Amino acid sequence: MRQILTPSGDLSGEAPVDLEMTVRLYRAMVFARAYDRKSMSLQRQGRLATYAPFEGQEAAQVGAAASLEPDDWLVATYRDAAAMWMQGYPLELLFAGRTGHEAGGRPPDHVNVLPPSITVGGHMVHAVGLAWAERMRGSARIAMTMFGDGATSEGDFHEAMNFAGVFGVGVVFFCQNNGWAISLPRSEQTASETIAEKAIAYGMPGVQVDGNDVFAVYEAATAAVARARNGEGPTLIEAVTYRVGPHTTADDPGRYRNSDDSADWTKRDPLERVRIYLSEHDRWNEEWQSQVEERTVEQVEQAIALAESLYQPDPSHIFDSMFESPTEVLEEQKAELEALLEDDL
Amino acid sequence: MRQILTPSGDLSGEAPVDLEMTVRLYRAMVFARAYDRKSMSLQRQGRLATYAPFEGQEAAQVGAAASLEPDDWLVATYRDAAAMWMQGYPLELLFAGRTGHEAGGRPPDHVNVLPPSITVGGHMVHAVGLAWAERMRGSARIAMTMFGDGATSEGDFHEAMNFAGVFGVGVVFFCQNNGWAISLPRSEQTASETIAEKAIAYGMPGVQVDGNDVFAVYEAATAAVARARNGEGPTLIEAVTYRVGPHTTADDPGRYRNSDDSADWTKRDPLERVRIYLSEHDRWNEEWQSQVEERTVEQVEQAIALAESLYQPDPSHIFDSMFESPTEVLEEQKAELEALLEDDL
Amino acid sequence: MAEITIAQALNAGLGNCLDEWDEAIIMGEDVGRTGGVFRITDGLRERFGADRVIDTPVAESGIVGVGFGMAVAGMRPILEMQFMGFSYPAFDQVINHVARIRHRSRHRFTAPLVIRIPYGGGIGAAEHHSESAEAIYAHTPGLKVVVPSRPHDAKGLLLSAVEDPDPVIFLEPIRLYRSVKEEVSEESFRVPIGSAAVEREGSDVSLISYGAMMRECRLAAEQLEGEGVSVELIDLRTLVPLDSATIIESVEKTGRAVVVTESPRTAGFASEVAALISERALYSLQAPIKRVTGWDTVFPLKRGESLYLPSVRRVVSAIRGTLED
Amino acid sequence: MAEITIAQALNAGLGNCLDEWDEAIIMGEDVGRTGGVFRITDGLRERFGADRVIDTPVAESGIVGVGFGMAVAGMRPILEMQFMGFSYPAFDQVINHVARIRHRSRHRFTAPLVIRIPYGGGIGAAEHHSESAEAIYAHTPGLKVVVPSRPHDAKGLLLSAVEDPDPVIFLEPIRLYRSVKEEVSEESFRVPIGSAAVEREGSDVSLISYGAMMRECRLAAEQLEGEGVSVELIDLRTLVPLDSATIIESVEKTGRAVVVTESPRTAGFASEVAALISERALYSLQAPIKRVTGWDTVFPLKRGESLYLPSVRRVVSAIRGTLED
Ligand SMILES: Cc1ncc(C[n+]2csc(CCOP(=O)(O)OP(=O)(O)O)c2C)c(N)n1
Ligand SMILES: Cc1ncc(C[n+]2csc(CCOP(=O)(O)OP(=O)(O)O)c2C)c(N)n1
Ligand SMILES: [Mg+2]
Ligand SMILES: [Mg+2]
Repeated sequence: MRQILTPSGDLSGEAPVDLEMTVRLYRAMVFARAYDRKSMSLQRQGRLATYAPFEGQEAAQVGAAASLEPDDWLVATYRDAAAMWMQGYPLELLFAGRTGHEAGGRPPDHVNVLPPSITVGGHMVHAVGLAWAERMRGSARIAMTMFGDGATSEGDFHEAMNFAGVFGVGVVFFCQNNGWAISLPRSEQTASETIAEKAIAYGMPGVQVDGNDVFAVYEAATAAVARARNGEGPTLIEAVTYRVGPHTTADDPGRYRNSDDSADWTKRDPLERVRIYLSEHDRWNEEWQSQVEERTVEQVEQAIALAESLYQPDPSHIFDSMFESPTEVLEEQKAELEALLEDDL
Repeated sequence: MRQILTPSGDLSGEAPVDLEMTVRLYRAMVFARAYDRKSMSLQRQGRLATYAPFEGQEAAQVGAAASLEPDDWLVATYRDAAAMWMQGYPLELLFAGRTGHEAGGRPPDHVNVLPPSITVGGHMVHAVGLAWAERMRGSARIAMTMFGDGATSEGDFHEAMNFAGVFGVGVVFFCQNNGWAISLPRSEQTASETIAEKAIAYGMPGVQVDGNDVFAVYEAATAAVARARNGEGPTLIEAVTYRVGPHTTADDPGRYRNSDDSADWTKRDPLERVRIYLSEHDRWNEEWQSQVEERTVEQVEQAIALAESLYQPDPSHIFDSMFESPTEVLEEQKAELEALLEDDL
Repeated sequence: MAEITIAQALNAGLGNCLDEWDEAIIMGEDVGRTGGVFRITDGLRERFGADRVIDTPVAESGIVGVGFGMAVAGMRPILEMQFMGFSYPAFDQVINHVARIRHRSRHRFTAPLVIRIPYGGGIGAAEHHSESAEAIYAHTPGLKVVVPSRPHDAKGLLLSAVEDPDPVIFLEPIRLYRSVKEEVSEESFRVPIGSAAVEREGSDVSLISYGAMMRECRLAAEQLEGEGVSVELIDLRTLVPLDSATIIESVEKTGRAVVVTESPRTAGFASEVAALISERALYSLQAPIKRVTGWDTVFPLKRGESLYLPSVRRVVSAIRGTLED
Repeated sequence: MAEITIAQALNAGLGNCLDEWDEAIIMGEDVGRTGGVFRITDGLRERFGADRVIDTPVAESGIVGVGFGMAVAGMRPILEMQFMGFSYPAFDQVINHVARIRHRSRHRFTAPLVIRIPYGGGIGAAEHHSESAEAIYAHTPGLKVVVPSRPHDAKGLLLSAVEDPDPVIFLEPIRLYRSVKEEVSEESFRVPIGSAAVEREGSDVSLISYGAMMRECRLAAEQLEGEGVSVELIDLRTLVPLDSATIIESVEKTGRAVVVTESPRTAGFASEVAALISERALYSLQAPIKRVTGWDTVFPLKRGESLYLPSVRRVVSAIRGTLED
């Protein structure tokens, strides 16, 4: 398992980025954690529906997303808010769905990020089609898809990997192995030693990296993105990390794991090691960090307020996006609903 | 790729069976080929619906099936008639479906062979459930599933292999890599070097053998069956062979491959090498072989006549096997049909 | 007898099943350690062991296909799909194999398994978590489809489903899991598959529904009673095999029918019921058959749910409509 | 203009599509080298190259899921499922993604793809090769479902489907591929999606069908004409969006309706048509609506087909029935 920055903040290999960039990556991770924690408290206040926290996975998401060009495709999941945000998905839209309405599914026109996948597995195949189409159209865009360890059990993982391998499509398969598929530990999901080695079955390279080491993640992701862009085909990256929190706010990990596990993992915290590294290079201080955190909390509060305001309770909200132009049946049903609502007044 | 008996009939390793058994295996292969060729001519005469020939794959099917106990489960495909016959599936029932009716789906009660799978991929998962259930019930029975190279592209192959690996189920995954999925060559089905190496992705052993060498196939299958029976888990076997004929009688290989390929493969004929080996050991002679062939043709003719006679054109044939006891709706529909048929008279 | 919810009745019923049949096992995602996302299998792994309450990888086709193989070998697997929207990857196994092996093998091989599927909206869930695709299962020959709407039926139908020699799709109304309570015996008992319940006798209109929508129908019937409208309320309980006699008898008596489902309208199960009535009771009809259903759209998220799900108001005004017609 | 078959019309239409839209590609199992098992894509790989006529691995979910991704990125994939019975592994992709991405992304992302599916029985094929599961697609919000029954419509609807900004399930009646001939222009032309065709005007009964069953309906109508019965024959051509106006108008005129499909009856599309009529034209009905359909069973093999498929006789006697009612 490739590691560059040890949990204690020492380099065991060559840093893939300069201090400037390291600060940027760290800043993004600080943002991600503050965003995640704030979201948890908003959910407790009842302002968000179920939320899937990613604490502990900040380095994986930030390191991977940082390797993309602004217009590359990102096809990720309900747990990948940090990566989606880095690729340009506005905060308020990330919140919209969780405040209970659909407006969040439409990113700005220049942002090539699909709405987060709620079904496990199906979205990886989409990334293959996206990247393939870009190649057909002579564009240099590639696609990255993010998924969990559990998603590799689905048949669609197999079909996505196999198509990408056969047609040499420029896709980066980025797996965040956080140790759990809800209550199922990695060891009971598959009998393969690593997830990375599954790449052999598809004739593509597979690499396993310390998912809590943003340097290792960034290095592997950048190499895979380069391969994809150069037409050298797909890569599977397994970022070994840990889901420190519950599966979602509706989940109670106490039912299936003892708190020590998570405790161990906090020792391998993805932020702390970079903080040490930066402070040793005099690029970190307390108040800068708290500023970033406070700023994030403000942004999140603005974003969720905006998200809540985006919703217009209106039949058109339901009917008007089924087809480019609504069918007669949909018009009839919409009228039926509108009539009912008027009676209500 | 493991090979024991070379195409020229020489041993490059130790024969896994004595001459007695070799004669039996050869006899079965001669039967299989005669059966297959006779079926092709019956189809041309219009007595069989589409037929999927397996010429060239006799050693794979015979060698694999020979490794099973009489009551082990076999879950195979439309192309595996030889293996199913060896595991006890009566000839006339193998023909029934191809003469256009359903009676062929019910093997004798002591025969644990599922009707041939027509869908590609779905049946492998069934073998996992069968073997697992036997273990749960304390039986020593194991399950073997046969499938083609093309079937490994389906998501269900992945899910079957993964379940078997995780739960250590006693299944033998026997892949006949005959080079083609209808018109798609093996090289365009998957980018992995071999199919055997896909086993790594599921933490199970994978072996590649010369599928035209009945010794190599038998050796590998026997070892895998033993592992399964001893509770040591599943094995993937890739038997490299070749589909000498068309995909089915409805297919025209001329559209996608040149005849040289098949020509090459006839040089590696699975029967010829055993014939040479046996005659060198004075265990083969011309008239014995023609006797077996003639006997087979007679059996096949009896079988198909029987198969044709099995069919009673009768509404009950359609309605009475949907549930243990037909529902009211089915009774009504059956009555509706019977009324119509009476009008006909 | 204690008053319990549908969730508790199902949990108790599953316990009875595992007690009663050694061949019965439970298999699905998170059904073991956590007792399932809805806790329906809560405590069963502790009680019956990890060999009979099996946590599987995230692979629906595998769960159904492996369960199918187990059933063919003589087990009685009780499979759980975490939500109906996640049962689609298993359709091929259900349609091409589970529903057909008896026919394919002329009764030699059978698949006496149960697929439990939480379905329907109303809990403000994420996309794919509120589906009501029962019509797809009902349209598939070889399957039985059961949908309880109350604790007693939930337990009794579950036991019948597991005992049934053929595959049963067992749909559980998420919205009612914990909202309906009634007394349910701790004993093992059966509610027969294939019989509808006339929950409330009436003379003016037949109100026909099942599952989660029974709640709206019950409230609508009560409200209308106050207005002097006598509603005959029928809980189908089983979609396949359908108890058509009960439906036709009722419509012949009332001359009017309103069918309520939460699934999309086009080619939904309400259409089947309407077609049946128009075929068998046309001459008794005094007004058009009304379908009160979800719209032909994607099921909306939390804040749009009330616009999508048939409400008591919609049911009431549909009934008023047929009476005016 | 030459008289050509449906198979030839589709082949020509696919050629027009690849000529007309650079974004159009064809993808599926054996569509390239062999031109598909029914030769519908014959010669297109030679003409347009292997980059635009793509042979894929045997993986239906992958074909649809990858095609979906291509469509989202601006292509117009024309995907082929080899037989309808093999389209089931792709249901999850179709229902959860293809049908929903426009809604999910509020029009930002769309899936303008076509899934061509040969369907129906009558050719004595093996199991899974004779399915007629159109109701499942019709019940899925977000899909358009098209079913031609003659060469001209086959080509014109195909071009409309590929041009359509939304996903279209394009069902091809296997049994009619080579049995119906008519003159079809070599030019690129459209037949609009969503409009039924009154193939034959009549006054006694409305005979409503689509796809392969149009053959039986045409013969039945002719035969009955000889007996002095005037049949109005409607070819729906599109199931979603359904041309309800044409259906209702006709039934209001004739007062009688017979709906013919080859799919199983329960919750099939014939039920949707019957429900629609009973809702909108009840007072015009002089007799119960009759559904002539396949049975609620597995589709039989060759020698049982004639017992399963609605025959001209069945259609005729159903019509006679409604006239006697
Ligand atoms: C097709 C499908 N099946 C089941 C689910 C329910 N489910 C949601 S998340 C999850 C576990 C996924 O685990 P993993 O892929 O490791 O991602 P993680 O949640 O750990 O980030 C499951 C089973 C789903 N969303 N989709
Ligand atoms: C799910 C499914 N998809 C497609 C088909 C059509 N089909 C029948 S055989 C075949 C090729 C299978 O190739 P392989 O697995 O190598 O087996 P072989 O025919 O070579 O023995 C295909 C695509 C099918 N039967 N089932
Ligand atoms: Mg995980
Ligand atoms: Mg093959």
